[in-house]
Amino acid sequence: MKSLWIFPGQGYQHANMLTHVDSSLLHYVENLLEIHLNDNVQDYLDYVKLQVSISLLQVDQVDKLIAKGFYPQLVAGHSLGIFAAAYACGSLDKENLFKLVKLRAQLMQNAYPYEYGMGIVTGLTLNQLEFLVSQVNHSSMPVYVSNQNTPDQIALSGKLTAIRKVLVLAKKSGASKTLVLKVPVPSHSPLMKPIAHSLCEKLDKINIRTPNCVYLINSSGYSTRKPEFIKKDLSESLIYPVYFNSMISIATDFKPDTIINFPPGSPFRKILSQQFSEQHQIYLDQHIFDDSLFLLNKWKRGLYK
Amino acid sequence: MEKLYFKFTTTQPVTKFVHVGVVASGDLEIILRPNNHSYSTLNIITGSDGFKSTWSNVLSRFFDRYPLQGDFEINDFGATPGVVNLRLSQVMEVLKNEQ
Amino acid sequence: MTNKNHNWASQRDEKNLRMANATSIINNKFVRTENAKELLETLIQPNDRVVLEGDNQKQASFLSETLASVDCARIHDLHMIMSSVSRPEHLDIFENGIATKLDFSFAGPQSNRISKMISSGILKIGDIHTYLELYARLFVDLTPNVVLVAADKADKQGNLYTGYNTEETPVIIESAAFKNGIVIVQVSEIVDKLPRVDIPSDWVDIIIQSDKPYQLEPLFTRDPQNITELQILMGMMAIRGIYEKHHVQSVNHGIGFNTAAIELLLPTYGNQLGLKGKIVPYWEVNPTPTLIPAIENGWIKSIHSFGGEVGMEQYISARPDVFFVGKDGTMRSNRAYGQMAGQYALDMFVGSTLQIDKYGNSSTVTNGRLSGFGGAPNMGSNPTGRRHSSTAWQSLKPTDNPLAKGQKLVVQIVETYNSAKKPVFVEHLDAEKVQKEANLENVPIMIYSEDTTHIVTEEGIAYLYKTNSMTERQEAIEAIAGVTPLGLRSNAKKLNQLRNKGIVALPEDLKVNRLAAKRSLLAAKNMEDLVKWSKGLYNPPAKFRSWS
Amino acid sequence: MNNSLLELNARERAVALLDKDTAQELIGPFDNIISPHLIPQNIVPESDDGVIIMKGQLKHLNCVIISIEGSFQGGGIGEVGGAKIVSALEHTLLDNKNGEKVYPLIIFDTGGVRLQEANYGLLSISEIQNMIIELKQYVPVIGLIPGRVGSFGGMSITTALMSYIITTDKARIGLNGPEVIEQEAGAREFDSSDKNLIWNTLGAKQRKATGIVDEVIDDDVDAFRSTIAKTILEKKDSNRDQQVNFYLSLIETLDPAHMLTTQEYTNLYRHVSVHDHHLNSAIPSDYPTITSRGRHWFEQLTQIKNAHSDIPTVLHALVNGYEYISIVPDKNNNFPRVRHGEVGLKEGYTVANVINDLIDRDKDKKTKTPIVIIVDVPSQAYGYNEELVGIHMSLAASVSAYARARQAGHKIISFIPGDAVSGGFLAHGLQSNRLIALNDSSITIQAMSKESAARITNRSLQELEQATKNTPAMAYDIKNYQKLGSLFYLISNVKSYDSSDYAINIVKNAINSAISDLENKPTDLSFRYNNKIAKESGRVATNKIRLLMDKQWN
Repeated sequence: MKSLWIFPGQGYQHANMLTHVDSSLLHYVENLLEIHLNDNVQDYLDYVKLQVSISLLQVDQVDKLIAKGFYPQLVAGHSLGIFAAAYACGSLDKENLFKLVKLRAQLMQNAYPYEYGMGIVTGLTLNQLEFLVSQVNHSSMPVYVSNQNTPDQIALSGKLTAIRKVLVLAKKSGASKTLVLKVPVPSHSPLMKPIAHSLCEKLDKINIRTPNCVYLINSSGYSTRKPEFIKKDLSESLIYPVYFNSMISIATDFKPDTIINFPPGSPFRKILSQQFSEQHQIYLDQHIFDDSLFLLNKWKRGLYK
Repeated sequence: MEKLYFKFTTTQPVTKFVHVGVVASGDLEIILRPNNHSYSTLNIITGSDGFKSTWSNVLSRFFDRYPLQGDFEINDFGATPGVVNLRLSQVMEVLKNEQ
Repeated sequence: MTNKNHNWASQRDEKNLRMANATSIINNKFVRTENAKELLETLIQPNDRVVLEGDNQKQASFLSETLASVDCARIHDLHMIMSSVSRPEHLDIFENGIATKLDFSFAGPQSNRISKMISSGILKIGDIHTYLELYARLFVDLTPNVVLVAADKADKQGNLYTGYNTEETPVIIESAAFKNGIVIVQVSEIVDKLPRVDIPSDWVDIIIQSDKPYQLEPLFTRDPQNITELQILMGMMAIRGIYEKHHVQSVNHGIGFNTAAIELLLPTYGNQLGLKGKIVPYWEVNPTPTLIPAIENGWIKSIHSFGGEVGMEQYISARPDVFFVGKDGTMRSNRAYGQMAGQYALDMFVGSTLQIDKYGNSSTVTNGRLSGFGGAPNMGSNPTGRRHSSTAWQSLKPTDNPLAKGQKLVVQIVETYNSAKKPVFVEHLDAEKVQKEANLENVPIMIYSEDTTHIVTEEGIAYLYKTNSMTERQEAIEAIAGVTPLGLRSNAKKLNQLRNKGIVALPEDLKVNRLAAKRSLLAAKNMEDLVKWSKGLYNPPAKFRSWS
Repeated sequence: MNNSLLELNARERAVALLDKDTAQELIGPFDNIISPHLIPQNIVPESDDGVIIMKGQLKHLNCVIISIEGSFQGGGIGEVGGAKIVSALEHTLLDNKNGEKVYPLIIFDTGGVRLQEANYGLLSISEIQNMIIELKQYVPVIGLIPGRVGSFGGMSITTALMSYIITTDKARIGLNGPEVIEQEAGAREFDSSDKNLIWNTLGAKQRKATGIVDEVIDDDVDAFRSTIAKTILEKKDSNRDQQVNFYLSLIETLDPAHMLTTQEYTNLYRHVSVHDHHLNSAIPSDYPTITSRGRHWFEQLTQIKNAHSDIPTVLHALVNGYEYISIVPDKNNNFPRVRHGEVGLKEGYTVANVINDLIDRDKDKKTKTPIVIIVDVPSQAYGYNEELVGIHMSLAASVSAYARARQAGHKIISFIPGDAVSGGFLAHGLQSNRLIALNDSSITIQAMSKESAARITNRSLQELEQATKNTPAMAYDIKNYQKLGSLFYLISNVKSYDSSDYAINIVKNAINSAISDLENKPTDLSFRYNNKIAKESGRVATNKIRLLMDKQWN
């Protein structure tokens, strides 16, 4: 079995998502970070609790799969998901992972209290959108092209007024859908440089090990087996767009036969089903763990194609 | 989903009702009814948003070549311009066959 | 005044020295599976030119995985020569610092990653070739030090059986065996007696049994279930407006649903038109299952193939009148001869592409993906060295020049928009951008405008060979380019002028009824129909199952 | 292989089967009738709503072909398409009653209820089923399943009601799609990614081997035409909905804990020793069991304390002249998939058995015993063995029994104090001629669980809830359901678990008044679209289509 493990970021969290998380892991994290996780909607309005909970959920699933003898051949995280990805490939240990995630969340929470955020444009090409952004972007009106999840679905990051201007232009240029995301931070743009800087300082003190498998890099869309690139991605990915589209294209060249989608949610279902129509795919969020194991074991045995 | 409306000046009144196609994935249906105007109307419901100018181009090119006059209703479930053109041309062929 | 002591056999000595260093693990040509890595580390030297067999179907996967795992302190700066870059480890060889330079033909399955590796400088491209071109250079300026290839079986003497998928193994081995190169072969099985000898033991230096059979993909199988009405319409137009019109006798079909549709229309629409026995009895093509109905219906006299196709083995064995089959009953393929035939012996090439520019140049390189060429440019070009004549060839001869000769038909069939609703006809090919990004000397164009004689779209056929200026050629393309930016330059008046000159034909001009373009017209609508046509001899891979 | 029926679209299929130039479409694309429910949900409609009605001759026999378009919204049945089928069948019935032979054919290519109009879909399907059962007394009602979508969901139950089913080997038949079973019961129960498993279990060849379809033929128009003509002329009828004793005998020998291979099941099927079944009335017991809204009201209305039955999930009793019947949970049931009160293999056949016995007992009586169905069914059972054996046939047996009882003159009231979902509701509730419900927010009434609906329509649970909240066509609550006009009465001041004398009296009065309302009324299901709410708002499209069909039929 040659599997690609995909770790989404925030956006699909839901109350009670930690119900089946191993309780000793939960307590470990709560003690380590000195926070209490309630796993409810209220909690998830708080950046720190939200991001820590998502990472906790992903780490729990990674641990459980590895305990059953499943290892990734490729890992791909999206934004926050890169921390669990780095953990899954053996580059980042648990303690540092949670400390980093907490720090990242704190920094993000305090960076831009208002006026900033993200938007999404569907139906324009990158070139078209870059042109529109260049017409609006200005030191007082910062806006940047951000995450690229599919060839025709691209995010914007920056000041909300500037984003709205681009969205209007986009609609005029034939975009099929435009919307402002409910995210209060201009993630994955140069506006995040100060945060990246702090993360970088912290990561410099951490030993990032050589991964056991291929790591797909958020901030370049390329693949690597070198720890220095992973370290750079963990510290700097917030400054760059997530080139998820490219990560997935590169992943196809590695010819995985099984795609394991980690919780929460299934944000990339459409693009993944197009890209990997012939591979086995599983969304851990949709099955109880024993069912997931049943399927993975069946696919491993290769009982059918 | 998006609703579109177009009007084209046309010169060849049709006398028959015509229906072609299915609202299947990547396909569409066209319903053509005769009218007494000197133009054609098109009421389109399309599942793919943001393609108004493409529709306009497809229709202009079609009516430029085959100026059929009537009221068109189109229900589109994501057809490519090629498929749209095929179905429009099939309407033309149905009319031709019946002549 | 040659130096009396000049060593004219230095390459042979070098080879013997290397082989001598490995004697401890070689037992009369045979090396144990677990010693593969040590073997490569001993026989290959830094800066060697290494040919790794990886065509688009058969892969020397055991040897490529082994090569990617060698110690880069011992082996580095290799110059790899590969007709097809298909597997992840093909690029790992570069990423791991074992090789630096690459000459290749096709990289479709690795096109995303190879582009990134070129732009980040991990990999340097020598050149991108057509298959035949690359094979040719193996005998001129790219003679290899080591070749790594795959065969099905070896006997105890070291003779090889390559069976259905002989592909390019002979041509690669020959380039090394007679020029002091080392020939290393992975085999799936070692037997007492081979079904037949495809490559003599003499040409082979090392044989290693692989840990598992070489990888093989059903690359040319197209499920008829997925053929659309648009493809059927274009197929009908092509049959009437090209196959019939030019009396085409010999043909190569590219891979894809457009040509699969034509294959499945021959026994139905072709029969309706009374064309059986009159067109396309001769084929140079892989044994694609969609040809079965045409074969069974008596359309096809002969098929020679570049390689095999998973599931077709029994069927081919049972049809030796049509296919090239050895005395042992299994097919013999040969990529080099196939390409040669494709270039020189065919009336027509029919293929598809991803982009066509305003002049009629076409390319499959898009979106920063460097996929290379494969064999299409050989088959999709006019061989100026051709001298023999045929009706189709002559039918393209210009009438105004007494010394003029005929021309090969090179046909592109495309829909004006792809399924993602992006235009196929474009002002500039993406390939132009890729040329800059990858620092290539030439724009990676698959088929040049000057070679393209016909373009078929859902709107009609452009007979480009009839145009007498580039302006007219562009107008012809625009007339059938739908509502793409190019197509919008045309109008009804221009279209009719071109129709009157016979440069453009619409379905009605060809007497093709668009309403008849139905899936019902296909001789087989699904895989099960193909199995039935084959009288149960075709055995499709499990992933195609859609019946009970 | 050149005259495929499968490759044609629904309209072409109908035309192809009929003799040349005899086909005449009713309520076609030019009649300007599309579903009123799709555009508000941002879904592109089709001018025929995916159902084609075509009259004509097949080998000179007068036929009406009802052809479902599988590629439009998965062949799902909505209000308009449903009403087209029902009204066409009604006219066919009328013609046959008047001595004019018209043979109905249905071409199934459907996933069942159209989720965007789930509540209409469920009502329509029950109305279609009612017509088929009545029609079968006059002519064979033939079903064709060429394949691609196949026949699933509520429409699989409909296929089981047909006189005769003809398919190609590309057809699949099942109540619950594999994705839904996986969602509801887990991947170990049914792995929806396993193509071979799906074809081996639900594919036509296995279905033929185990009596679920009658003939598997080549995908060829002429083969279909001759097979159909033969079926009509020989008046073939498999009586698939009346094999209660056979299947109850079979199910008794089946180990529910063991997942049968297709071969094991085929062997089991071939070696059933059939014996008669009768279920005694429930009796009081000293052993309290888990309660449910269905059990609660059964016990309140019959006054049987801790009602016990030989089949623990089916309670029935004749009390004060009314036959009460309820399906209840049984937490230790050996069929794990019915432990929450779902309608499983045994439940459907047992209900059918009880009702068939009642029909038999009353057959010579002038006044037939009224039947009160107490509805609390969270769904049908989602299980692998269930699909292999053909749970849709069990549900069809129950549908058939209720419909035949009603058509024979039994007044049937459904009282809904609990959930009324999906196939469970079709089998146990929707064949009644009056529906009464409690106005209790705990009641879920729909065609599919929210989780499954979300997965099938590729939406998150929140998105689904948002979309369904204010759309009666697919709402999950009884208040919105009332807006369709299908309820006779919504009891407003009694809650699901009330047990006061006051509450019981209100319910009893409601039942009584529903029964007296049925005096000298049609024994069909017309009340649902003929009442005031239905005419004014709930079933406007239905009534429009009925009128149009009246105009166009002759």
